[in-house]
Amino acid sequence: MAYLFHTDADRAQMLASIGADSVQQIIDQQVPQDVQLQRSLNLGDAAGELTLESEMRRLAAQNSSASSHACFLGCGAYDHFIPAAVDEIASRGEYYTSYTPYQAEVSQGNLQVMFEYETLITQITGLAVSNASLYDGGSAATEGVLMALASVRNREKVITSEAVHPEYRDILEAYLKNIGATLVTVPVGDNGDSSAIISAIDEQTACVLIQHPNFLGRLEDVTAIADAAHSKGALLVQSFDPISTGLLKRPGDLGADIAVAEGQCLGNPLQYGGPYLGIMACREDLVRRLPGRIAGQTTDRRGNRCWVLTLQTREQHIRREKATSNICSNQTLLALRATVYLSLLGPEGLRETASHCLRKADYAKRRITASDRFDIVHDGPVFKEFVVRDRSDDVDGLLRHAESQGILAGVALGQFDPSMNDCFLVAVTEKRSRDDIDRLAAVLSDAPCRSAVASA
Amino acid sequence: MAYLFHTDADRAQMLASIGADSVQQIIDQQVPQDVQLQRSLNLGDAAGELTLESEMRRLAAQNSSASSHACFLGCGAYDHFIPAAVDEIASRGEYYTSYTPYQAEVSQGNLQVMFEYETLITQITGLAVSNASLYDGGSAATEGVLMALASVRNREKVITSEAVHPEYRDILEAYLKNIGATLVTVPVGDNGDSSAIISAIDEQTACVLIQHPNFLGRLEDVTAIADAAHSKGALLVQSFDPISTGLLKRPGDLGADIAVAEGQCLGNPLQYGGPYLGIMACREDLVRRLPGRIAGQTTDRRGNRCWVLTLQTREQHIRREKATSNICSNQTLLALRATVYLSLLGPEGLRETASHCLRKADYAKRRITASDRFDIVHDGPVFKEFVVRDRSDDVDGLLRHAESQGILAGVALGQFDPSMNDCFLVAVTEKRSRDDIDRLAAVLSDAPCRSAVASA
Amino acid sequence: QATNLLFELSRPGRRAHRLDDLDIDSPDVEHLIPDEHRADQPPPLPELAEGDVVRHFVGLSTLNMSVDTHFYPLGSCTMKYNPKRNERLASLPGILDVHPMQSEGTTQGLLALLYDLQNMLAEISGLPGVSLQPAAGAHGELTALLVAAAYFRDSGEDRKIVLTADSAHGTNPASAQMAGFKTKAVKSNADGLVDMDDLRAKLDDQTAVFMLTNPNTLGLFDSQIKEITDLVHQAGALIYLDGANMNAILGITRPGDFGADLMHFNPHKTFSGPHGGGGPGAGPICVRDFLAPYLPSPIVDKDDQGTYRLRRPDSSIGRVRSFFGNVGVLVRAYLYIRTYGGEGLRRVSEDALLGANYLLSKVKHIMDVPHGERCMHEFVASATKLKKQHGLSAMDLAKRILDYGFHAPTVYFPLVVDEAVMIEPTETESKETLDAFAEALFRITEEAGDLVHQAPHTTRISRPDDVTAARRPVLRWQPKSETD
Amino acid sequence: QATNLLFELSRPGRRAHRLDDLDIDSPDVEHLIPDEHRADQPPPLPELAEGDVVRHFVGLSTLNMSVDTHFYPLGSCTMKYNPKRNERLASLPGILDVHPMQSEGTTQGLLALLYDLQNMLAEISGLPGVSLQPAAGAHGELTALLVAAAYFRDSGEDRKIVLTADSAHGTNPASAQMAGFKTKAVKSNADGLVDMDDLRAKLDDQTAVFMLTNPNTLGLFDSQIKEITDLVHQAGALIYLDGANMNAILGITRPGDFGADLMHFNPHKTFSGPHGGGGPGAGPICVRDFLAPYLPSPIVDKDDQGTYRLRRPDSSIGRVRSFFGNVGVLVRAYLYIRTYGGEGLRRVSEDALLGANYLLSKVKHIMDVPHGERCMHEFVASATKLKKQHGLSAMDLAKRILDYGFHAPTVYFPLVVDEAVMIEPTETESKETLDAFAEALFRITEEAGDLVHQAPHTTRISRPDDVTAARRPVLRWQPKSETD
Repeated sequence: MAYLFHTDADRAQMLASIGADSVQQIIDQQVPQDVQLQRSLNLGDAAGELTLESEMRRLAAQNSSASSHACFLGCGAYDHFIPAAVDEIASRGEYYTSYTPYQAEVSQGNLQVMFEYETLITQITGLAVSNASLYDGGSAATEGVLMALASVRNREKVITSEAVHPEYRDILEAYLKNIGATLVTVPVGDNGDSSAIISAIDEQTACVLIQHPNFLGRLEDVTAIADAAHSKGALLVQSFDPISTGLLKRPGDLGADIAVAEGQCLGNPLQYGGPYLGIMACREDLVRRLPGRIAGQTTDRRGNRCWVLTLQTREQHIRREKATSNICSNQTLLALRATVYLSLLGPEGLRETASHCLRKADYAKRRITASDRFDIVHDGPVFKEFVVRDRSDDVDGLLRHAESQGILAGVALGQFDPSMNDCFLVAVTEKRSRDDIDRLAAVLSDAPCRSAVASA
Repeated sequence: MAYLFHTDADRAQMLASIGADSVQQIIDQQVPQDVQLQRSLNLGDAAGELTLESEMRRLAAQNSSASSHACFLGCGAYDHFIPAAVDEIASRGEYYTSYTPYQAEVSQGNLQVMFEYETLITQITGLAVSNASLYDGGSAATEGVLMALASVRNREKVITSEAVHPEYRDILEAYLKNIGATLVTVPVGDNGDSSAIISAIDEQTACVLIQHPNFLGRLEDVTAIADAAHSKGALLVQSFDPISTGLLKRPGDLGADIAVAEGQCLGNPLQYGGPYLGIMACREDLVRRLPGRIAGQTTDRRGNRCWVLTLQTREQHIRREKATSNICSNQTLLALRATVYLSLLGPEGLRETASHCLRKADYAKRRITASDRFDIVHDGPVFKEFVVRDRSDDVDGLLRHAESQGILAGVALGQFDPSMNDCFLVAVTEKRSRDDIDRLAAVLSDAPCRSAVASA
Repeated sequence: QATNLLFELSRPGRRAHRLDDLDIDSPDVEHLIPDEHRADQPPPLPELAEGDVVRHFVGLSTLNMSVDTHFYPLGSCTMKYNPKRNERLASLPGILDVHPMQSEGTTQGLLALLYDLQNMLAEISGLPGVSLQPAAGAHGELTALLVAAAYFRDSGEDRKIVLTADSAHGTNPASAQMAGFKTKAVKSNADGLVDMDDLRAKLDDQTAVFMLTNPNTLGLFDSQIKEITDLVHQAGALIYLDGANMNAILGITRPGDFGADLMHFNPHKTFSGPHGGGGPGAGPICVRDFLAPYLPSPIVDKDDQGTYRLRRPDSSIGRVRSFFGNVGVLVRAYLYIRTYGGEGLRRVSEDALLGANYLLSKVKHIMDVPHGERCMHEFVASATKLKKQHGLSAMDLAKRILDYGFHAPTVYFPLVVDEAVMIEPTETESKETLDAFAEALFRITEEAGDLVHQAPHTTRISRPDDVTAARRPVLRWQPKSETD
Repeated sequence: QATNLLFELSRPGRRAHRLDDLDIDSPDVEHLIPDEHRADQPPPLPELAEGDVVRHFVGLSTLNMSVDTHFYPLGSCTMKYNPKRNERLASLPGILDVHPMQSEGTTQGLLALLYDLQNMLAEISGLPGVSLQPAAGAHGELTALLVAAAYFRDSGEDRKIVLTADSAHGTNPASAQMAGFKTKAVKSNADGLVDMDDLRAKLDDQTAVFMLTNPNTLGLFDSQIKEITDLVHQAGALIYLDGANMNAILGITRPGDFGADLMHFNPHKTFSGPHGGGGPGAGPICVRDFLAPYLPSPIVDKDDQGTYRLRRPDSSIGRVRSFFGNVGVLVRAYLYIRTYGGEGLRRVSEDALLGANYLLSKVKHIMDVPHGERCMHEFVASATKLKKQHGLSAMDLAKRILDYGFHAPTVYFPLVVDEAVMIEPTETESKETLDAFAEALFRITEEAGDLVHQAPHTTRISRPDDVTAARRPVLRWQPKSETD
C-alpha cells in the first residue's frame, strides 16, 4: 500500500521476533479496548498516483493565480520573479527531507546555509545578529515586540500604528491579550507624518512597532521615530520589505533595534499565504533574547571550521517554561531559498530589482490616473505599492471585472478599514511588463461603473 | 553576462599570465584575418531570465499538448503516466550534468544505472544482452538490421513489412541505400497473417525486421516468422512495445534474435518526438556486434564489485572505421528514467499498466463503433492501438473538430498510405479515463460530416 | 566539497541574475526616492556567478544526511518517506502561484481542498472544530492555549495553571508561558506513565489545561487515559493533546474519543510533509465544539450554494499568523491522507508499531529499554549500563552510528530517562534496514576507546566545540577588515 | 551509499506504483489476448517500495562527479555550466507534453521556435540549409555524409573516398564507413595541423569529402584553412566540418566563411544542453544551399500567411530518426542562444579562449604542451616526460587528480600525442578554480609511488579491472540459481 514496505513474509518474521501473534495483539496490550476505534476512519478509499494527479489538476485549474493572471496584489505577499536555480537547489532531497541539524556532523550543509542566511540578513538589515528564521512576517513582528518587552524591563506599553499590516496587528493583539501588555494603536494621520506616533511614546513604552514602507506603501520617518523611542528608553521594532533595501536605507541604518520582515519576496512562492519566511535581526546586545534557532561558527576536534546550533540555552528544549520563546522549528527550506535568491541577485541584482519595482509602480500610477475615475490617495514617495481611490466607489465590482479580464488588480482596503471602502492597494513588481500595466489601466478605466463618477 | 565569470580584474590578471594584450590578440595569433567575421552575429540582444520566461510561457501556450487535451495519439510515442519519483531522480544534477563515464571511479552512479538498465531490458525482452541504449526506436530498428547484416555474412537481403512503422522504414532505407543491401518490403495482407513475409524469406535473406504489436496495432505471428527465418539461416529483428510485455510474450520467448524498441513509453516525456530512448537487446552470441555503449561488472583493485564501460574494442574511438557503429553517445538520462520507471512498476505494476491499456482500448473500440459512421478495420486482437475507418471519409475534418473540443483523437493514416485515407489510428493508454473515452466517442460521433455516411 | 562561505567566493563585479532594461518611461530613482530615504549603495551582498551559486549549494547539500539518502530514526520526529508525488502536485501553478489576497471567487479549488482537509482532521481526531492556521506544532500548542484562555475568560473562570508531564516536549511549558499561564510539571511513575497521585495533588480549580502527550515521549500509550481525562474534566479543566505522536494511533484510537478537548497535528511528521531541514511544518489544531467559536480566523466554510467561504469564528482569538496558514504543507497532508484513505491510514500506524516493536525486540538484547516489552511507534533505550560498563554514552552511540551510514536516534530526551536513546523507525523502512541498524548498534557496543569517543570518523567534521560556539558566539561572517 | 543492485533489494510482494481499479466494463485480459500471445507471467522485474527506489537512485547519484558538483575539464566535451532556467523552460507542459504526431495547427509555438533555431544555426555557421533531426554529433556526421552521397549520386559522380585527419574524433571514419565510403587518414604535421603534402597526395577525383575538425582536437585553429578548403573544392570534393569545437569560434569565424560545405553542431556541448551522463545530445547539421534539397525530412518552413509548416526537402535522403528530432535538447540550445544574443555568444568563445590560454600558461610550467604557446578553447599536454622521469603516466595523473576533487581531463586522445592530457576548462569556470586545478597538477608531479599509481584513494572504488570485464563480460545481474 502506497509507501509501505512490509510483505506478508516480513510481517510474519517480525511478529515472531516480537513474540506477538498480530499487530492487533500489540495494540490490545497497550491501548484500552474502550478507547479503540471500532470502525474505519471515514476518509474514503486509497487513491493511486494517477487518480490523485488527475483530480489535483482539475482542482488547481479552478483557481486563478499569478500564473494565469497578471498579479498586482501585495499586502505583504508579492509576485516577484524566482530564478530557476532557486527551485533546482531547494528541490534536492538532501535539503527538503532532512531535519533540524541536531547532529552537526551530518548537517553541515543545513548549518552552513543557516549561517550564510544569518549573515545575508545582517547585510540587508544593517544589524549585527539574525536568527535562522521564524514562521512568517506577521508572527515575526509579534516576536519582535515580545523580545523588546522582555529586554526592556518593567514596561508594558507597546505602541504601533494603523499603517502596520492589519493582520500583523491582529496577531500582536492575540498574543498580548493574556500576558498583561498594553497595546496602543496610533491612527494614520492624513499627512502621513510621524508626529502622532512620536507623541504617543512615553516612559512606560517598551517598544514601538512600525512598518516602512508601510502597509499603504508610504515611506515612514523611521529615524525620527527611532530617536523618539530611544530618548524615552524604548526600542524600535521595524517591519521592512527586504526587496526595498536595494534602494532604501536599511533598518539598522535608520535606528531600528529589531528588524522583522516577511521573507516570501526573497525567492519563495506565493502558495496562498504559506509557508512563508519570518525574518528577524537585532542589535548585538539583544542576542540572548532572540527567539528561534541560531547557527554559529566553531571548530571541530580536528580544528576545522564548522557550524552548529548555538545559544540553545535560550531554547525551550532546555529552558522549558523559561525559554525566550516556544518556537522550536525554523523555516530552513525557505531560508535556503532566500539565501540562494540573494546570492543570485547580489548587490546589483537587488538594486536592479528594487529599481524596476519602483519605476514600474510609478508608471502604473500615472497610467491608472489617466482615467478620471481614479485618484492616488497619498502624495509623497512610495516604493512598490500605492493606494488608488475609485471615485465611483465600486471597488468590488471593479476588481471582479478585472479578474474576468485576466488581471488581479489590487486588494480592496475596505476589508481592513471601512473608511477606505472606495480604495484599493496596487502592488507592482519587476515581473509586471509594460503590457501588463497598460492592460491593468485599460481594464480599470473600461470597467462598468455602478454609479457615475463623483464630481471632483 | 549570463553565465560568465571573469571580472575585469580577472581578465587583466589572466592576460598578464598568458602574455597577451587582449583576447583579440590571442585570436589574431591563430585565426587568419581573412576568415574572421567582421560583424556581430545577427541573433538579437541578450535576453534575461525573466524576459525569456515570459516569452517561452507565451510560446508554449500556443501549443496544444497531452496536458491541455485528452491524447489518443500513438504511432510509437505514447502518453503513459510518469510517476513523480522519475522526474525527481532524473532532475538531480549529479545525473544530468555528468558525462559518459570515462572515469569509472567517479561515475559509479551512472555505470550502475546502466548495468541495471541493461538487466531490466534483458528481463523485458527475454534476451541475454542489452546495450546501454541508442537514439530512439527508429534508429534502433535500423541498427538492429545493420547488426544482423554484419553477423550473417555474405547476405545482403533485408525483408521488412508495411506493418512496420513507416518512419522506421524510411530510416532503414536511407541507411541501406549506400551500403549495397537490398530492402524488400512485404505488403500487409488483408487477413493480416504472416504468410507473405514468410514466403519472402530465402537463402539470400540476412534478416527480417518486423514489429509486434505492429504499426496498426495488430499482433503478428512472431514465432512462425522466427522459425521461417531461422530455417533459412536468417535472423529475426523484432521491434516491440515495452509496455506490452506486461501481458504479451517477450521477443526472446517468441524467437527474436534481436529486439529493438522505442523506450519513450518507459517514463520519458513526449516532447514532440525527442530525445527518446532506443532499446536494443540480442542473443548472447551476437554481443560483439552490438552497437553502442555497454556497461559491465568487474572488481576494482581492492576487490570491490564495480561497473565499467566494457567491450570498447567494438567502438569507434578505438576501432575507428572498423567499429560496429559510429554511435558514441547513449541516452543515459532517458535510460535512467526507464530504469526508475520499471523499478517503480515492478512486475505487477507493468502487468496492471498493460492490462489497463488493453481493456481501455477495447472499451474505446466499442464506444467509437456505437456510431454507424465508424468501423474497426481489423478483426482480431490488438494491444493498445487500433485503426478506425471513417465511412464518411473526412478524417482530417474529424480530427480538427476533435482538436477544437480538447481531444487529440488519432493519427490520420493517409499521410503514410493513401489507401488508408479514410482511416485513423487510435491509441489508448492507462491515463485515459472513462470520461476521456466517452468524450472521444461523443465528439467523433457528433462531428459534422463532409458527406453523408456511405451505405454499408 | 564546499567549505568556503558564499562571502569568501565573492569577487567584485561577478553577477548572476540580471533584468533586461526597463521598457517604460520613468523618472530616475533619484527623482522617485528622496535623499533621506535612499541608500548610497545596495547592501554588501556577495557577488557571484550562477555557476558558483549552484555548485556551492549542491555541494553543501551533500554534507547533510536526509531521509532520501539515509535511515533517520530520530525519535519523536517521524522521519518517514516524503512522497515525490506530493511535491509535484503541491507545485501545480494553480496551487503554488495563488496569492493570499485573492478573492474567494478565484480560489474555489484550493478552498475546497482546505475544507476537505478540515473535515479529515476532524474525523481523524474525533474533534469537530479545526483551524489550519498555526505554522508549526509549537504554534498549534500556543494557539490552542490562547483558545482555552479565551474560553475560560468568556466563562468567567480564572484558571491560570497549565499542567505538563515531566516527559513532555519542552514546547509544552514554553507555549503555556507564552499564553500567560503558569506551569506545573506532573511526574511520571515507574512505568513511564502519568503518576496519578501527583496529578491528583496538582489538579485544582486553578488548573486550566493538562497538556498530555499520548502515546507519550517514551512511546507508551497511557492505559490510564480515561481515568486521567475524567479526573481533569471533573476538575473543570481541559485536556490538551500534543499530537506529535499521532503516527502511532491513526484509525486505532481518536483523541476526541479518549477525552482530549484540544490537540494539534504535526502534518510534517504524521502526514509526511517533508521536514525541510527544520521547517516549514504546520500545526493545525482540532477542538471540541464548544471551543470552536474561539478558533483563529479564518476557517473555511461551505455555504448553501456549495460555494466555499472564509469565515471568522464568532469569538475568535484573532490571528496567530498572517494569511491563511502553511498551505503548501497542508496540501501535502491532504494528498497523503487521500493516498492512504481511511483503512490505509490505520495500516500506517500498524506498520509503525510493527517496525518499532520489531526493532525493540532486537535492541533490548543490546541495551536497556527501561519501559516495557512493548511500545507504540517509538521506544526509549538507555545507555546507562553501557556507559558504566564500557564508557559508551548515548552521545558516543549517536556519533558512532553516523559512521555506519545511519542518522542518530534522538539522545538525552526525554529527560526522565538517563542516557536516553529514543528510536523511531517509522513505517517506511524495510526489515532489512532495521536489521542492519540493530546490527550496527550491536557492533558499536563491542567497540571501545577513541573509536567511539572520537566518532564520527567518516564525516567531514567531528565533535564540534559547542561550548566555545555559545561562549564566544560568531553568528555571521564579516570581512577581515571589520573583524580585525 | 548504495552498492546493492536493484535486483538484490527486491522482495516478493513489495510494490511502489499502483493503478486504481478500472472504472469501465471490459472483458478480462484472457478474452482479449489469445493464449498463444499471452505470457504466463509478467517479466521478472525487481519488486521494490517507493522509498527503496528513491533512496537507491539518490544514493547512486552521489557516486558521480558532475558539472553541478565538480570542475570537469574533460577535453573535447565542453562541460560548461548547464543553466537551470533552460531545464525549467524546456519542461513547460506546452513543450514537454506535445505529441510528435500532433497536427501543425496545434504546434505553432513549438514550430516557430524550431524555425528560429534553424535560422540561428544558419547564421552562426554561415551555411543556410539546416536539419535539426540528427540525434547526436556522430549522427549528424552520418547524416551529412548521406547528404553528400546523395548529392554526388545526383551529380553522376562516383566518389567513394572520405578523407579524415589522423587527429580526428573516431566517429569521423566510423560515420564515413556507415555511409558507404572508404576512408583514408590525412596526417598531421609537426605543428599539429593538416600536412598539406599528405593532403595533396591523397586528394583525387575519388575524394568525396574531407572531414575536418577546426579548431582541431589539439585545440589549434588551422591557419592553412583557406588553402585546404580551396584545394579540396578544386578537386571537386566537399569539406565537412566536425563542429565539436564550435565553442571556440562563435562569432569569431564561421565554417561557411572559411570554406566548409557541411557541418554538425553539438548543442549539448556548445549550447550547454546538459550531457545527461552520456546523452541525450543532438546533432543538427548545416549545409550549403546546393545541398539543402537532400536534407532529411522534415524541416520547418514558414508560409506566406506566417504559418509554420513541416516540409520534406525535394530530394531528401529520407529520415535518420523517427519524428522531428531531439526537441528537448534543441529547445535548450535555443534558450541558450537567446540568453547570450549575438554579441554575447562571441564573448562566450572569447572567455573560453581566455580560460584555456590562462590554464595553458600555468600548465606549461608543469608538463609539456607540445603544440605551441597559444590554443583556442582547449589544449593537449603530454605526460611523456613525466612518465620517463617520475613514472607518472597520463592515466596516473587522471586518476590522482580525482582525489583533489576535480574530474580528470581526457587522456590518450588525440592519438597523435603520446600520453595525451587534453584539457578544456570552458568559459564557466572561475580563475580561482583554474588556479586550484593547476596547483593540484603541480602537486601531483611532486608525488610518487603508490600514491599516484594506486590513485584514486578517496573514491568508493579504485582502478577497476577493465581487462577481466572485457574478457569475461558480465553484462546483467542474474539470480543465483541462473548463474550457478
